[in-house]
Amino acid sequence: MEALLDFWYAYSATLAFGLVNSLFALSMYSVLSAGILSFTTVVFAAVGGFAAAQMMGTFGLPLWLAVVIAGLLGGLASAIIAALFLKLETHWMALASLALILISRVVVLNTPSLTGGVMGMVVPVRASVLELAVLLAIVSLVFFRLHKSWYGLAIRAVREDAAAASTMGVSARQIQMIAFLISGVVGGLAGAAMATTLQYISADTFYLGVAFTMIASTVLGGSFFWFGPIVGAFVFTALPTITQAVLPEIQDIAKGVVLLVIMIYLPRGLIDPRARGLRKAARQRQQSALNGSDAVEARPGSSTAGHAHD
Amino acid sequence: MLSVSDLTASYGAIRAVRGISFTVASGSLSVILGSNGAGKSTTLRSIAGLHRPIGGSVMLDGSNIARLALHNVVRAGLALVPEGRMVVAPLTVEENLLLSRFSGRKGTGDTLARVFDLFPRLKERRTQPSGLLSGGEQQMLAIGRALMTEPRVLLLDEPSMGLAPSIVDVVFEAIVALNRQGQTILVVEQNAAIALSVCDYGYVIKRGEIVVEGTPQALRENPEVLEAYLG
Amino acid sequence: MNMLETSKRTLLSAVYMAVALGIAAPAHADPDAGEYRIGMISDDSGPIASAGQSYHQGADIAVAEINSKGLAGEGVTLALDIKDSGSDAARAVQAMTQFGSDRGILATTCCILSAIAAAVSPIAMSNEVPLVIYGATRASLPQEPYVTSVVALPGPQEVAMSERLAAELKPQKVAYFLSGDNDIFKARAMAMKEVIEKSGAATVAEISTLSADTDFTGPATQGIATDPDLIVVMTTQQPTVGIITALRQRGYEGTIVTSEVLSPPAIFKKSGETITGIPFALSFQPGVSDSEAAVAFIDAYKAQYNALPDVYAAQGYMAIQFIAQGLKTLSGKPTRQDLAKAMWGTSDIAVNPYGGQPMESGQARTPNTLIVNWTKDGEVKLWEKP
Amino acid sequence: MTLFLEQLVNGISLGSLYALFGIGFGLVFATLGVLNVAHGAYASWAAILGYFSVDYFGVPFPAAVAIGVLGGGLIAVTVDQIGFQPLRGRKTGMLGALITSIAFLIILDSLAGMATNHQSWAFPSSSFPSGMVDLGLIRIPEMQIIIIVATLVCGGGIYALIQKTGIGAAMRAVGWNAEAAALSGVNPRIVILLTAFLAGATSGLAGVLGGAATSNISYMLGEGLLLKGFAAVVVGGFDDVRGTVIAGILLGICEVFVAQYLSTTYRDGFTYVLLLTFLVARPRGLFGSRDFMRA
Repeated sequence: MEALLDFWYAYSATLAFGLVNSLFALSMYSVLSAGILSFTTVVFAAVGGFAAAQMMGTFGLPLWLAVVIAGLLGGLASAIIAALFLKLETHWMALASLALILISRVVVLNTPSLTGGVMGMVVPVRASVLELAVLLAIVSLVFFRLHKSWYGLAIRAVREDAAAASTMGVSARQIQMIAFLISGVVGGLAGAAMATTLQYISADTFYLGVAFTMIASTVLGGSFFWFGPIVGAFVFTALPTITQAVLPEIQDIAKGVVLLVIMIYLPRGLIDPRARGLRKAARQRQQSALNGSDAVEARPGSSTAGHAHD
Repeated sequence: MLSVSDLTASYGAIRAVRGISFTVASGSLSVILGSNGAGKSTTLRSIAGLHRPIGGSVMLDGSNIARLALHNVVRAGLALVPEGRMVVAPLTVEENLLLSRFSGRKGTGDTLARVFDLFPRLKERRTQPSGLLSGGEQQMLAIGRALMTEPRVLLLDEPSMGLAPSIVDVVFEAIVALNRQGQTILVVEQNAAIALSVCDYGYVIKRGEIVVEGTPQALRENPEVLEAYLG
Repeated sequence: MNMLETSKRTLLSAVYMAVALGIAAPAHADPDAGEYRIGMISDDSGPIASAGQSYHQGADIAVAEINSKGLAGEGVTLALDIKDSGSDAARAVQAMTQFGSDRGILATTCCILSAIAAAVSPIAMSNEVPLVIYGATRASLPQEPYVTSVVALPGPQEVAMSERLAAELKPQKVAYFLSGDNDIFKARAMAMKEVIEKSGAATVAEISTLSADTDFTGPATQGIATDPDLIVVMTTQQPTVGIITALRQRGYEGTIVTSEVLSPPAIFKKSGETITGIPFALSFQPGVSDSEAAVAFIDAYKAQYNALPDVYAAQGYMAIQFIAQGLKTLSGKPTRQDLAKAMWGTSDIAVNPYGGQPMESGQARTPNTLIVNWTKDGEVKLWEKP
Repeated sequence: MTLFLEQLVNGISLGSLYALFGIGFGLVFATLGVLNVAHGAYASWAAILGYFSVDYFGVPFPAAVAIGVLGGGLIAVTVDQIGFQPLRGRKTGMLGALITSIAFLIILDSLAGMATNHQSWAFPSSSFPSGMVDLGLIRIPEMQIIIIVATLVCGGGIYALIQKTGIGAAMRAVGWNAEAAALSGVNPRIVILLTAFLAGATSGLAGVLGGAATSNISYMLGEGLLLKGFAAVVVGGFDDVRGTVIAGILLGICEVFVAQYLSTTYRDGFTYVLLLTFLVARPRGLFGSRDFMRA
């Protein structure tokens, strides 16, 4: 029992970071599932993180209130950024979001009254693993409900083919705006969660490293279902801890190799709702082929199964 | 010259071509007819290396070119004018044509002159980015590009598609002219009337299989063909 | 024989007395024999790994010495449990949490970067595990009773050096290279500026650079253009070396003065000719420090790594010695709380290569100043006016 | 005046490194459609290989540069074949290759960190041209001249290669649509390998020359180049080498003067705001064409 408790304590930090990274990944997933590659989550998180730190540090607000405010401010930031970014073509949006991260770092460094500048900020409150888990559970519940809602259907349509979706009466722009807002709120929450887990934040906390981690987590876990990013975030967080225990020199390399292998052999990630559907469909086709029924003609140029998007 | 036997191809789990066999004689102009989705384009793409067949052989002058990569098929002497033309939009007309230097087949100044003779419009627009050409001009460029590789067999996929009738005539006149110069040609076409008016031999494909074949005369008189494609 | 040497002597004797007293007092108090684990969060990789590796190696030397000489008590051995943070705050926090909750870990030591030290300190406090900061130079990091720091806070050394330079060189025009994104180095430069200006020298340029910069041709050109007869370079390690190189390559021949970041042998190996003769101030330096403890440490380090220890290695060494000293005062099965109390109450680290290391409220106060420079042959000697 | 001119040359030289690095980065983005964040690692590795060949084998500086350039090119080809080739034809868009390039960034940087023991090294000043050239009014370090000339030669050469030669036409064709190019008998795989090599080699050249000029050879060398080179490519226009060169040099000049006359702390902010402005307001850059994006 004591050994179990020790184990829990030893890895509770990893668990906490897994929960925090899950929030980051879900924020990233929110826009990615609308067909947008954007790293602005990092900026939303910076807004939420520093805001939460100020709320608790300077104004002495309780944890949950600070977290809620962080989420709202993240959402506000996303509304502004989305208005600017949504008119950009996809490639440029991805690049612009990276540029925005670079800029926000400079801003953080040069506004010491808000962010502590180069010194960073110590956050006086620590969120427990349980509190983080509750936060993630609430956010997950929202994603779970969204997946089954009209919005979930619409967002899948937009991701597959924005033009086709618009003929169905779904405004791609509107859906992507909503996706950005969700991403902003979750990103703000993620920033607050990061601040209260690290208990110290600085310009480097919300920089390219976290951008790479969250996109890697999202794609690793699977970007076609909300549960994927959570799985990916936990795998990606736990991996260095595990490899450090086994072979400390290669912990980073192992991370890179896993990412590479997943991308090449499992490009849709670990959690892929369609993989199950496909296997089922394949069995049915085999069945019908045995029955000698006519195959449906396919036009050349239509995507093969491996290409199609959800 | 070109001999296809038992060619099978599929898209995903769907079998689009089911064991097709036929030959294209040297110097001939053959057509494959068929309705939308009959598998004729898949057949052509499988022969040309744009789509990988799952079975059968494609013999070009005695060597099997099935399963070669697209550029190697071109190097073996088989050039495709694909559906949708696929000209390289950012390149100028001339650059598109001269890309054939990488085919290992001559594509000399003579061939270029021949292409410009055949399609004077291309000569006029040689320095223009080909993305700015009209659909008909792009079709000419696509044919010119294929000719630049000095193919033993020229394959055309739906050359009439999406073109104004007057342009279709220009394109088919060029096809006939090329054939008269001794070029072996295989055309896949939905427009049976115009196809049968120019070819020496025809095949009709339905559900991935050849159902009728014969001279244009015989095909025109075939009641099934008459009803399905010429009616 | 200058003032400095004299004060060093005085200090040394004071330290020996303290050690003697320490041994004379409760002689029976040794902890139970056995192995005690100390968690070390290292910076073996990452942007400041060159310093990080020195701290780590110094700590290893201390463990070997403590174990062979029984410095932590009869039959008491220490073992280091290393987690590399790569100077990443998140990784350091994870490591600290793991150490804090691993009841086999009796004490921990961490951190070169002040920011990371600030991030892990609350975890040490809440987990009630002693944390000795070995590298971070921000003041006010120690927290009673768990967080202590053996870092010689910068300031006094530079002030002493500035006074001497101003007196001996009588510079007229002085240019300063500062760290735009490191407040500690900035403050150090400002302290020097105050002293130098007091001597009547004019400040002709204050040029700010960033820690991640690599191209210093612009700043160097700007600095040389003001025609200074003394240039103060007070930035983090990479920029310091880069600025000095750029200044020398552009033909600046006046005096440059900098900080202890120049002391690691690896820096001399990298850019030996360029940094020769440039004075810097510190508290420990092989070839200059000659106390018994310093010599023992230097010899052991040389035997182990075939290289001379730098001031960072000395601090890593001292962090472990500090823990061992605290441990030795306990008896029976020591708890983290007891150890923390013992360490917080320590007024002097007995085994130290500095020639004296008083502690005040968990913070090292290093009174000793050596003004040294690299010679052409790769040795560090006391600096003399050229 | 002397100060101004010297700072101008400093800026041009610094910007030349951004440009040289950006050429390959932009080439890979425009032709292969890959946003390759591992591009900086090629520069780091080239500098490290160059340094090792001087330190261990005592080769002369030009040979060290050649080794670095070759090494950068070969690493780029390896990364392309392992990381990007399997994704081609899968229509994963920009995302898939971005992820594998992140993977390679992690792997290559870690290996480079191990190889250099996580420390910064420098070519011994006797091993490379570290003197100054007196031009009368001003004196310029030899390395700056080498860097500027190398950038102009490489930029001009690659521009000519892409725009004026058959190989260049093949590269543009494969970049637009590999199948369309193959219809002319072009082997897309070879063209891709060539493009990747060229990109890695120019990145490597920037790495070795920059590493020598700044006396800083470390596994982190490429990171700074990557961010600034990225900015140069965007500002200049992705599909135009001339734009990259001009924009890179302009950025370098801006950085030096912003640092001197305003503040170092605003220097990077200035560059990145310029970058974002271009992305939002004029994504085709200063000189890029908007007519044809990658198919």
